[in-house]
Amino acid sequence: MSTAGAGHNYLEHGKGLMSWLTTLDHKRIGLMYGIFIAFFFLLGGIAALLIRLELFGVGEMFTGAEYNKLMTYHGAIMVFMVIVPGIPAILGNFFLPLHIGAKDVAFPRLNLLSWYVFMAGSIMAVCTLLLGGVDTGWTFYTPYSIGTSGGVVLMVLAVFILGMSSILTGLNFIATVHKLRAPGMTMNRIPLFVWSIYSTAILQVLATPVLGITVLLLAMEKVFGIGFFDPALGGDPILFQHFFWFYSHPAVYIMILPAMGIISELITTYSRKTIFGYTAIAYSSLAIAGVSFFVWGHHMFVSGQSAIAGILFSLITMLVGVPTAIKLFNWLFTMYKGSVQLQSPMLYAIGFMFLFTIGGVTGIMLAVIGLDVHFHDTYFVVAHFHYVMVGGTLMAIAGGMLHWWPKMFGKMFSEYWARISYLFIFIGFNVTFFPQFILGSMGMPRRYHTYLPEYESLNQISTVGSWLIGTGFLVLLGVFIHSLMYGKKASENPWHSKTLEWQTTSPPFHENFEETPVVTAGPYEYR
Amino acid sequence: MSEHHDVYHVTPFKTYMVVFLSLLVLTVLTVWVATVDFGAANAFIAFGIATVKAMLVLLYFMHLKYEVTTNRVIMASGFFFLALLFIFVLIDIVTRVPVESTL
Amino acid sequence: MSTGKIIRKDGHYAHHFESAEQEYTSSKQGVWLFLSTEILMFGGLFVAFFIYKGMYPEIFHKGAESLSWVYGAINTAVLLTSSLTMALGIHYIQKGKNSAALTQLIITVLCGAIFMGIKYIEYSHKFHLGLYPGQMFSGETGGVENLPLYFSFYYMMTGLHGIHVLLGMGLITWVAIRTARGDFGPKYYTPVEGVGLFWHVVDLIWIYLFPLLYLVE
Amino acid sequence: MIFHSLPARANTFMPPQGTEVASQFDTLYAFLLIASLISFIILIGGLFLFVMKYKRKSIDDKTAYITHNTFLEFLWSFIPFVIFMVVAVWGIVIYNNMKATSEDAVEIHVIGKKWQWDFLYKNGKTVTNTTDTSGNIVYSTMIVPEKTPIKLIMTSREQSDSVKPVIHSFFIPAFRIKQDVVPGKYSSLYFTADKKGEFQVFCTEYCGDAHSKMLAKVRVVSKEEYDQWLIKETEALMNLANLSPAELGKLVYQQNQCSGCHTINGSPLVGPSFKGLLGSDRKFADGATQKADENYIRASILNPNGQVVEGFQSGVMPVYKGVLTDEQISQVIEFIKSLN
Repeated sequence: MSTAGAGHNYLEHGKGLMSWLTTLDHKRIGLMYGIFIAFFFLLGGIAALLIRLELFGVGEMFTGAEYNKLMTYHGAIMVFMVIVPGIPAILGNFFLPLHIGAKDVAFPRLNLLSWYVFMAGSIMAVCTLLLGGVDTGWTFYTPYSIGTSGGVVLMVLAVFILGMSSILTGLNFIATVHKLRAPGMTMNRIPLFVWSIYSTAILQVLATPVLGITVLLLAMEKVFGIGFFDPALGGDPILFQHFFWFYSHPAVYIMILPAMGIISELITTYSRKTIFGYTAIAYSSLAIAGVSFFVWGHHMFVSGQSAIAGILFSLITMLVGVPTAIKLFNWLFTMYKGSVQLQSPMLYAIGFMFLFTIGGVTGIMLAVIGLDVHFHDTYFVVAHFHYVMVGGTLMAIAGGMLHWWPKMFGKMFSEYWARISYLFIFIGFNVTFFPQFILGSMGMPRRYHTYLPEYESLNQISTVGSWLIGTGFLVLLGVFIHSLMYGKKASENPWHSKTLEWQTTSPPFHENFEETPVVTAGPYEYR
Repeated sequence: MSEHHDVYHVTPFKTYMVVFLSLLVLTVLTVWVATVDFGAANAFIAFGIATVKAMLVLLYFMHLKYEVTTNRVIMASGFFFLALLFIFVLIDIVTRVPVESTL
Repeated sequence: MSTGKIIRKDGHYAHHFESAEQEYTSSKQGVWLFLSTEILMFGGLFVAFFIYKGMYPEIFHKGAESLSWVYGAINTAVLLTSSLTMALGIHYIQKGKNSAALTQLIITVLCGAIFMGIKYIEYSHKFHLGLYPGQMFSGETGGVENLPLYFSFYYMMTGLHGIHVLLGMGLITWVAIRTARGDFGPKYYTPVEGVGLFWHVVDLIWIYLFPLLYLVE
Repeated sequence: MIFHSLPARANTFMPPQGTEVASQFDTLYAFLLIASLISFIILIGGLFLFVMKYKRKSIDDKTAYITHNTFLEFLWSFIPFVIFMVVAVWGIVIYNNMKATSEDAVEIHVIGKKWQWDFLYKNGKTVTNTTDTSGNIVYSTMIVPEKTPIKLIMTSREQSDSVKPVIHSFFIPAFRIKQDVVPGKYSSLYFTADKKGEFQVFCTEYCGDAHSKMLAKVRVVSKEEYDQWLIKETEALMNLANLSPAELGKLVYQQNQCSGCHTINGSPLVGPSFKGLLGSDRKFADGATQKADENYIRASILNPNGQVVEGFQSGVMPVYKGVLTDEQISQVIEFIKSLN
């Protein structure tokens, strides 16, 4: 369908560094995010491996203070700089306009500004290492974060700036979905990935400002001692937790919703079958986004929050489980009577469903207030959120990157090594984090750098598992680099998928489509 | 795709002046109300008048009255989630049972 | 960068939009989204204000006594006028009378300056009495425990609002310069309207700040 | 068979059940484990089944065009909803049992401070970390009568105001209960220990460098044993009241690791001996000399590395400013005086 020569795609549209640093093309901005988010993921991953090394035995490789800095940077980098911006900034930026048949996002210059704001925030956050390093945990709970030194103010302002970038991206995506859909593409014909990015954008716009004010108040608390969250000056540290989690629970849905969007795309493509229950999945994304603002108190069952508020939050949290169950079963029934091909992206999608189910059911256990009193702040919680974050979002990022790699770079990747990376990651993940459920039920608390001898054997298994995950992600990195250098030329639609991005060349034109496509039917028309 | 009624809406000069004067009157009213002691209701009355003034600014000065519903929903959701945060934090603080030391 | 140089006055639009109208409505929606984030950010402060006012009413009564509501009332009137002149500014541009619009915009910026001037007087008066926020408080607490918490709220809320007034003044000056240069016309005035909406929200926040902080009897 | 063996096996990994609430907890946990296993088998079993059954044979396989099935979708949204609500309400019942207290509960005060737990009893007895002879820490142990409702009244407080108190969290895995200990306010925790034994206590809210060493123990003893212990402690406190300052100083000397470095028989160890210290002339490393009067000893305790006597290493003795109260320091001086 596309006739133009190869010299016209977005990679060759401009030459030299300046053409990248001043690009307004959503695809290039997506790649620029990708490079740095991958680098920060590497940084966070190294911190994770060091943490697991420390926890290999009862002995102390790092002092308490050093371990606390490691655990803080692992948390802060992974949350604020990898997994919250991750899918929306890379795959969302790249494929949202392509999926709805638009030439670019609604505000291209704002999109570039978001990237620069993201880079400023990330560099500031990493520079706090020079000021002695932050040791407050990624949650910055007061009054500990007020008393400690080591660049907390700089880190907190970095989080504010990263929040600005998140708001601007969310704002951009909402306007794009509302205003730039191709003719004929009504709201119930947009792909489910766009629905998930849209719900995520709503969360980004409505939740991040409260984090902004909270983090600003914490900075003022440390600099001028304003006393909002400092019990010595009449403040209430539990109010900080309310404000913090009012953002941070929607933030965990900012992390998982785009991943669910990718899984919908993968399962339909590799089962060659239309999605089962399009409306149910689309509206469950919105439902999760909506309910996520009512549930933050389940992080504070034992923090001094009143019993009645705790019970209320526990009941409402159960509502979030329902749309998640709908999605999982709808994906399952998408495969029914399909033609399933276990391509590596599909392996990651199946890995997602496997691990996210475990993450989901353990989430229900933690939502029950009676159980959370025991499990709170133990390794049960650590295992739960790693199952949904690494098992969920990171598996989806890996699957999504592999699925869209031929479209992004016009080059195929080695299927064999991609499957090897999957095996390492999937097995390594279970070996690392399943024992932590048991450690948690045995009562081992979080953020401990030494522990009682009875926890040693399970921790050793967990550390070995972390090496497997590390290898798996390095193999995946190798697959991508090898593909860039030696990958075979990819066709327009190697996976025979039906969504719009596969109708244009790979890599796509600078302006995405030869002429704006007219949409006459739904996104997954595998008849 | 977008409705073609008055996208580029121009509000007449007179409407602006009427709205402006009523805003000033309401400000004077707020100040006067503060001097009269209605007890606890003072705070709510002050907040009520401020909301009326805010609605005036929103509807007329910011043309929300002539806007598409999407923009109205966007603005309303800002206030809605704010109220949500306030209500749930209030539920927690009001139902806390203080514990006293008996030493 | 790429779209700057085209003269937008006669209804030309950016390449990735279908029509000037679509670009206008998209930009409007973008501004409204940003405004709701501003509401949410300031709202966080207001929620903390109401929570602590409920917990420590005596602190807020004692603290409010040190504020003169006269300054507050004048500032409210000033900001309301600036909102009017901002709206009129857009009104005139829609009618194509750029010079009238320019004067309105300049009045708006002046009102903003007056507002900041009055704030400066209030702040220096308080600093003179030692009424600093939180730990730095060195005034007399008049027997009310944790009184500095009130001033933490006062400085946080009016300070953040003041920063937004300065931001608004900067934006309006930039838009005034472009109006003077003749960039806008009845068919293209999106930046003016966007900045105007931002300014109205800044005024909106002061409308709530004034009674809550100043008029607590 | 499954329904009995699984909870039993699952419970083997759980800490011992120290209270009635703990066994209720384990029942609900076992139920949820089984429910999760079943839903996991349905979902992932179905997944493997479909993957095997509908393996792609050729690229242009004909696949069924099924868009949705309202009944099925209702099924797997309503059934999970019902299970979640049942489990939530069941959890709330257990939560209320955890919060249940009674008027005649034994009240014990718990003070969380940067990196240890102190327990204060009604009769004024304070249990805190001590160091045994070989110098490693013996964690404070809260003695508690069995089968009696206990109410812990907890706060986070630091001894000296130069250290900023932070949030800790008192967690007894064997009783399945936990409660944050917040500075500036009191929080409470209730339990009734069923069986005797010693149970581990953790701090589970991140509180700094030695967060992982902020441990304690709860020892559940029979009622009689508890009463005797309480009487013995009250008497000790009584005669402690009429102990002379020198004897009190001896107790401070033993409980704060002074004995580890300073002997009382005249022969120096890591630090100079206390015997004959008061009134002697001290020659410092930099050649200056000073008579060891009371102010010298007080200064050396508060800031030991200010002036170090010749032949001894500086930087070894910990700073006691903020650890010992002034009263304790004057008791130690009395004790040193009594050695001459």
